[in-house]
Amino acid sequence: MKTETLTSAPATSSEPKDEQFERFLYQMLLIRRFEERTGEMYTKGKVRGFLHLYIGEEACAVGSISALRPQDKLITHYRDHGHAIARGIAPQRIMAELFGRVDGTSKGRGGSMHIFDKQANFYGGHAIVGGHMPVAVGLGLAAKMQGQDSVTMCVFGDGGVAEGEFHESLNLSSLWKTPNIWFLENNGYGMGLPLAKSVANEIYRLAEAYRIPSVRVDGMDVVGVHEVTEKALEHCRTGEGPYFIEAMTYRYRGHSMADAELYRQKSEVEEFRKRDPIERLKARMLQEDMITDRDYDELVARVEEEVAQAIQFADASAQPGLDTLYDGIYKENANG
Amino acid sequence: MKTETLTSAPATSSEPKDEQFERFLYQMLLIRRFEERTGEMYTKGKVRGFLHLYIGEEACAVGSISALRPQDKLITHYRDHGHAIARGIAPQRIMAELFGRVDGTSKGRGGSMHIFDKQANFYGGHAIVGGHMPVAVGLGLAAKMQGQDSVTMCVFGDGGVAEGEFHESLNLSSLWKTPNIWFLENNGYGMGLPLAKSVANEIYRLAEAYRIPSVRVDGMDVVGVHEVTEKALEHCRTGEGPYFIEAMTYRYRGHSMADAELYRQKSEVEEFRKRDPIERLKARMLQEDMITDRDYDELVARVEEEVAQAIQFADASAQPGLDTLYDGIYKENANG
Amino acid sequence: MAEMRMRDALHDALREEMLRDERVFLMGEDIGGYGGSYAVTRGLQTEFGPERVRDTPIAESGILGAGIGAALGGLRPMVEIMTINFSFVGIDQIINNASKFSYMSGGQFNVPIVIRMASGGGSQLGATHSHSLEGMYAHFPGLKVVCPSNAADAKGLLKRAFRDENPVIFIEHAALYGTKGEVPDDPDFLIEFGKASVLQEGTDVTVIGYSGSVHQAIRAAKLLEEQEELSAEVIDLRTLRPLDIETVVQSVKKTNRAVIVEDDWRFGGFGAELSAQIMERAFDWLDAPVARVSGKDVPMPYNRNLEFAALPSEEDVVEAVLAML
Amino acid sequence: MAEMRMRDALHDALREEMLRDERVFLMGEDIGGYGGSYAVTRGLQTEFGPERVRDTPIAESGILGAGIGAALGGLRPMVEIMTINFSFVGIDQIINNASKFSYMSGGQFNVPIVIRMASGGGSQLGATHSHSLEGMYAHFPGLKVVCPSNAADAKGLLKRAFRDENPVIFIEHAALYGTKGEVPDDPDFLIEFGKASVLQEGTDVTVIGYSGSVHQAIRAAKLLEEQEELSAEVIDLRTLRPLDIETVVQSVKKTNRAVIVEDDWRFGGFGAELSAQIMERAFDWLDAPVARVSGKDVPMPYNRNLEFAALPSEEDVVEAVLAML
Ligand SMILES: Cc1ncc(C[n+]2csc(CCOP(=O)(O)OP(=O)(O)O)c2C)c(N)n1
Ligand SMILES: Cc1ncc(C[n+]2csc(CCOP(=O)(O)OP(=O)(O)O)c2C)c(N)n1
Ligand SMILES: [Mg+2]
Ligand SMILES: [Mg+2]
Repeated sequence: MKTETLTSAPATSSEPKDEQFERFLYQMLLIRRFEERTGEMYTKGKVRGFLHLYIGEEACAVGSISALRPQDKLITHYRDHGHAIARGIAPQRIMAELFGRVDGTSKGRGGSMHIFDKQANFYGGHAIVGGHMPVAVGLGLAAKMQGQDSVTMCVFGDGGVAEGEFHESLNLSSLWKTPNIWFLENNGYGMGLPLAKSVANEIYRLAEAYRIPSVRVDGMDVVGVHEVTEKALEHCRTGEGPYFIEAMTYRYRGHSMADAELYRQKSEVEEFRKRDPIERLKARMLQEDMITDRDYDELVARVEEEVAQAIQFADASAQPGLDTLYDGIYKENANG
Repeated sequence: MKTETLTSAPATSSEPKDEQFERFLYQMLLIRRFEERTGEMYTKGKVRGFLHLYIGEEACAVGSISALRPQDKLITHYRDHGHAIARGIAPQRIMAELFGRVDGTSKGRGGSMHIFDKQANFYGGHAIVGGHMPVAVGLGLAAKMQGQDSVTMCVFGDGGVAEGEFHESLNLSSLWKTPNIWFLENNGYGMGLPLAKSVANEIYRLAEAYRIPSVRVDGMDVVGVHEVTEKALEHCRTGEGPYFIEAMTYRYRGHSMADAELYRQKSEVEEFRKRDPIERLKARMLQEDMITDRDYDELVARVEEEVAQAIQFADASAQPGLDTLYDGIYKENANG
Repeated sequence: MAEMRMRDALHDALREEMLRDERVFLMGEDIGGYGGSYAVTRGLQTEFGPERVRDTPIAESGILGAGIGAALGGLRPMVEIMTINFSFVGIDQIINNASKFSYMSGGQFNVPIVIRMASGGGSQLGATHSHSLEGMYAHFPGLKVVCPSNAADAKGLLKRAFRDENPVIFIEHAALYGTKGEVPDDPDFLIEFGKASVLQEGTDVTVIGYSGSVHQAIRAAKLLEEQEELSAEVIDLRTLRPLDIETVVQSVKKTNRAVIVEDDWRFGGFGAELSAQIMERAFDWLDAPVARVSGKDVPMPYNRNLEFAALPSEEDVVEAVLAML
Repeated sequence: MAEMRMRDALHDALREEMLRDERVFLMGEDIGGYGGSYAVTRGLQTEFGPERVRDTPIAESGILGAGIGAALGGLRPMVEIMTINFSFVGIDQIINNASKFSYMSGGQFNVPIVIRMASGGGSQLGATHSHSLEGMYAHFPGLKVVCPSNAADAKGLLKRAFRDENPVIFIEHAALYGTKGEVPDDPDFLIEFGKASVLQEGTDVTVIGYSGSVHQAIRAAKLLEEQEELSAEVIDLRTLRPLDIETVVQSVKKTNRAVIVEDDWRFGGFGAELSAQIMERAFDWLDAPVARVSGKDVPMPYNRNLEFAALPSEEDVVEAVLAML
């Protein structure tokens, strides 16, 4: 068992580094803009229910999910738009879901917290804290039992670590050597509760206690996250069982749109903004001459356009008919 | 945080050592005989339901509970007769409970798995694996909030460690620094499941991960168990929070009376019998001239008589009247 | 008397009980620093400190069990489960510990805990976040189940809950927190459990609701009067366990017709119990079968129209009444 | 046809389904090395190996979730929860994941999992270990709830469960494992869900049971015939969700009287739903209110006499029938 603190490391994938970095940059920009506009749509009443924005945490989703292969499976919690976008699900279908329309990923039945896409091996979007973790074990187990070369990555938050399912899931995955990447987005808070009041130790230390190789990484550094996830994937593929990644990150916005943010100082948010994952990658790419300012502006414009189109698409999509209310509760059996 | 492996250590209490040891011996003999005869009563149909005997594990209950003071609280799982006896609850009342009679600890409503005695600060007897652990945190919290000098000891098994409540409870007690002794009776099996298939690491290592001082002790050595529990008690009384004890022990009999014991070899049981806690203490006391063979035989006879009387008492006790069926579901309110 | 929102009435009840009895303390996720997810506990941590208003980790089993233990240890805890949907991960503590401790110990122990949870649909939170489980909890002997429909009842019942020796499941419909009503100031204003309230007298039909559905019942009664010249008696059960079946049966014996309104799924909802009991006790007085206007038997959809269709409405109640005439 | 115990019929169903479909596998506490706590799985680990018959740690949430995940991942898991009492610590997985995955994903995913659990009282296990929760589970859309009363049904329904695309809660009354009956050998012997079985035709009263209580119903019918010369029609619901209300209603329209027998607590038990539906659909045919003979509303006591008094008996059924004449 090895514990290390990585902040950044060279990319190992075969893709040229500049292309890869540009993809990271583009995806992070896309997620950020998507979230900003979704927030607006919420204020306008187009998006409803609970809405949890991902702004500030983009490097986690983009860095980790970019390391996955199509056959790998992804399951996450309710702060899920970023993961869905990074997984390649069309923003317009996600936005349509947020609008509750027929072209949404769940035909408007799921909403923000319950994004699903079978095509993309995206197993949700789960709104019960900790509740999706055992499911991840089962996905890993199924792949293993069927001899499939597929790894299941499960994303969850620091607040969820206090739930019993964290323990049960890590223990089972370690015992059964399931191909699971446990990806912790440690943004320092579970709603308003700071980590120190939620978990009695450093979380990756807890994970180690199950004899799971556990790494802490700077979650504001997309390249570092990517690198460590590639390593985790490699580990899982060898049949050695699960791997645990703790990504240290931060959310700039409130827990949900309803959050008055009484529990933290504005200055703390400002501190973290200085380590912004997008600014950081941009700076590095400029410095290493991978892009120009103009390239960057073009990316921003492209993203702006894409999100605008997603909103248009969602708005144009139909409301589900009332006659579909009962559709999909049960899957019909072949034999009736 | 400190981890140590104690096997035996000098007693620190003010009671003369020979008296203390004799008390240990007597209690262990009493528990053993009580359990043996209870097994017989089960075969006779006098005791029913699920019955889990404690034979082989006597040093755990006697060593640890003897270190507690009257104001300390005890809560345990369903293998609870040994703890109840060690806590000083009259064997006849326990037996009456097993017989389902009015003079039983719970007036015949609880049965073997649900022994309770408020007088003795004995909070059960709990049959849902792991389910009593959070309750122990609350008992500790209440004592702490009320400024009471009272420690709550919670007894549980190795199988229960895989449950989510283990994690939630240890985490909460560590965060809140509640005066809780976590006393693990690691008898190597959860029903038929050997420990290696149940928990992914040494259990006291898991406990350490919550920053709880954790000790492993030979659970077949009553003196060592006592010593370490005194230390734990001291620790908890200082306000430093919980303490974790892993006692390595073994049950000679099946998990319950229904167990065919398909999962282990007879020879394994024989191996452990060689380390029998009663034989071991007896041998030491003989060697150190604390008792004679005749003293020992007298103890055995006393215990025999006491258990026989308990059975007689239980048998003579009345069946609860059918008109009492609804009694005690709710406690009546002072104000109606 | 003062006009206030239900959320503030609940807040005042908590505060008054904390002032009255120093054994009372509060635990829950985000009830302190965050201000309470429905702002019921706002300000209390500042006033009473972080020990008596304790922010907890996200560990429902753990905190419910800790509450039960604290109650056994001499305190009067209130554990807030942010929403009833999260009670599934802690329900074993409620059923196997809180509800049975007294009986299983032969009456030696009792568990005076108040468990508050927000419930109900109607806010487009989707299937995992829209449960109505009043009836499910009412099924278990050893529990008391309270579900107020208005600010005054919320206060009187919550204060009463803290004076009970037994576990009280206190369920607050999330859509009602903002509704206003007149609330008595008397610090000893208590409402007994097991007393339904007759909100409106009537002669043609008895409409029975609890929690949120009381409001559909009231609106339906208005529609019935205005549009159909029918006089409905409206009953708010207020507590499901104990259940005041007497008041319901007396009303039905007068009106000869009963309609039950509830948000919960129809199949196996509390309405079924109520319907069966009305039949058992007022069979010869019934001019038509007792009707149930319930939530549709479907996991709650996110889409607004679908969710609306899945929930009972006052029009559904009117329709049910007209169908039984 | 062969005569066998229900436990063996269940065993054979599991074995046959594992032989038929290699995606089928079993998980649970002590189902392998220990031989199964009710010996249903005995021998299967030896035959199929420790991967397909997996002994799990004591972690109900974990293994139910893992079963759900495995079902999503292309397998056909059976998760055995040793007894239904332990399902409380894992119920969130059943309600918030298994029952809703399909609907919440707009029908993209489905969860073909079979969850078997032993249930019921009568063995002096005390309050924590004697729950009857068939009705509670039947309340949740997205689940199917099956509760056989005899060996043949147990086999046919369990085999059918493995061919369902949806989560099936399969509840086995622990007192029935040793009961014997004739069981077809046909490896494709299946019993459809949602078809009640009429065990005995009759004209004076319809007695309805499910799971263990079917046997009280049968014995009561015999007593009624022998002692009172009354002819009872006996119906075994077999599955609660889907519910075959048609068969029940047709019978009641013939007999004009109905008695429901169930082990579960009366207050909010499944009998309430059944009673309400019978009234709703056969009001004009009923000569008396539908009667419920249920478990008493009390946590199950350990003492034998008290437990007996807490459970419904055939004499109680006879009494209920006589009271409605
Ligand atoms: C079982 C359960 N308890 C409580 C909640 C309410 N809740 C939703 S999100 C949240 C905080 C989770 O924090 P964390 O896991 O750190 O994720 P983050 O929101 O920071 O991404 C809480 C308490 C819930 N959804 N489920
Ligand atoms: C939640 C729950 N799951 C399963 C059971 C069934 N069960 C009773 S005891 C037991 C084994 C517990 O083993 P351990 O904790 O090691 O205690 P031991 O019996 O060895 O003393 C099991 C699985 C239960 N009572 N509760
Ligand atoms: Mg967080
Ligand atoms: Mg053990």
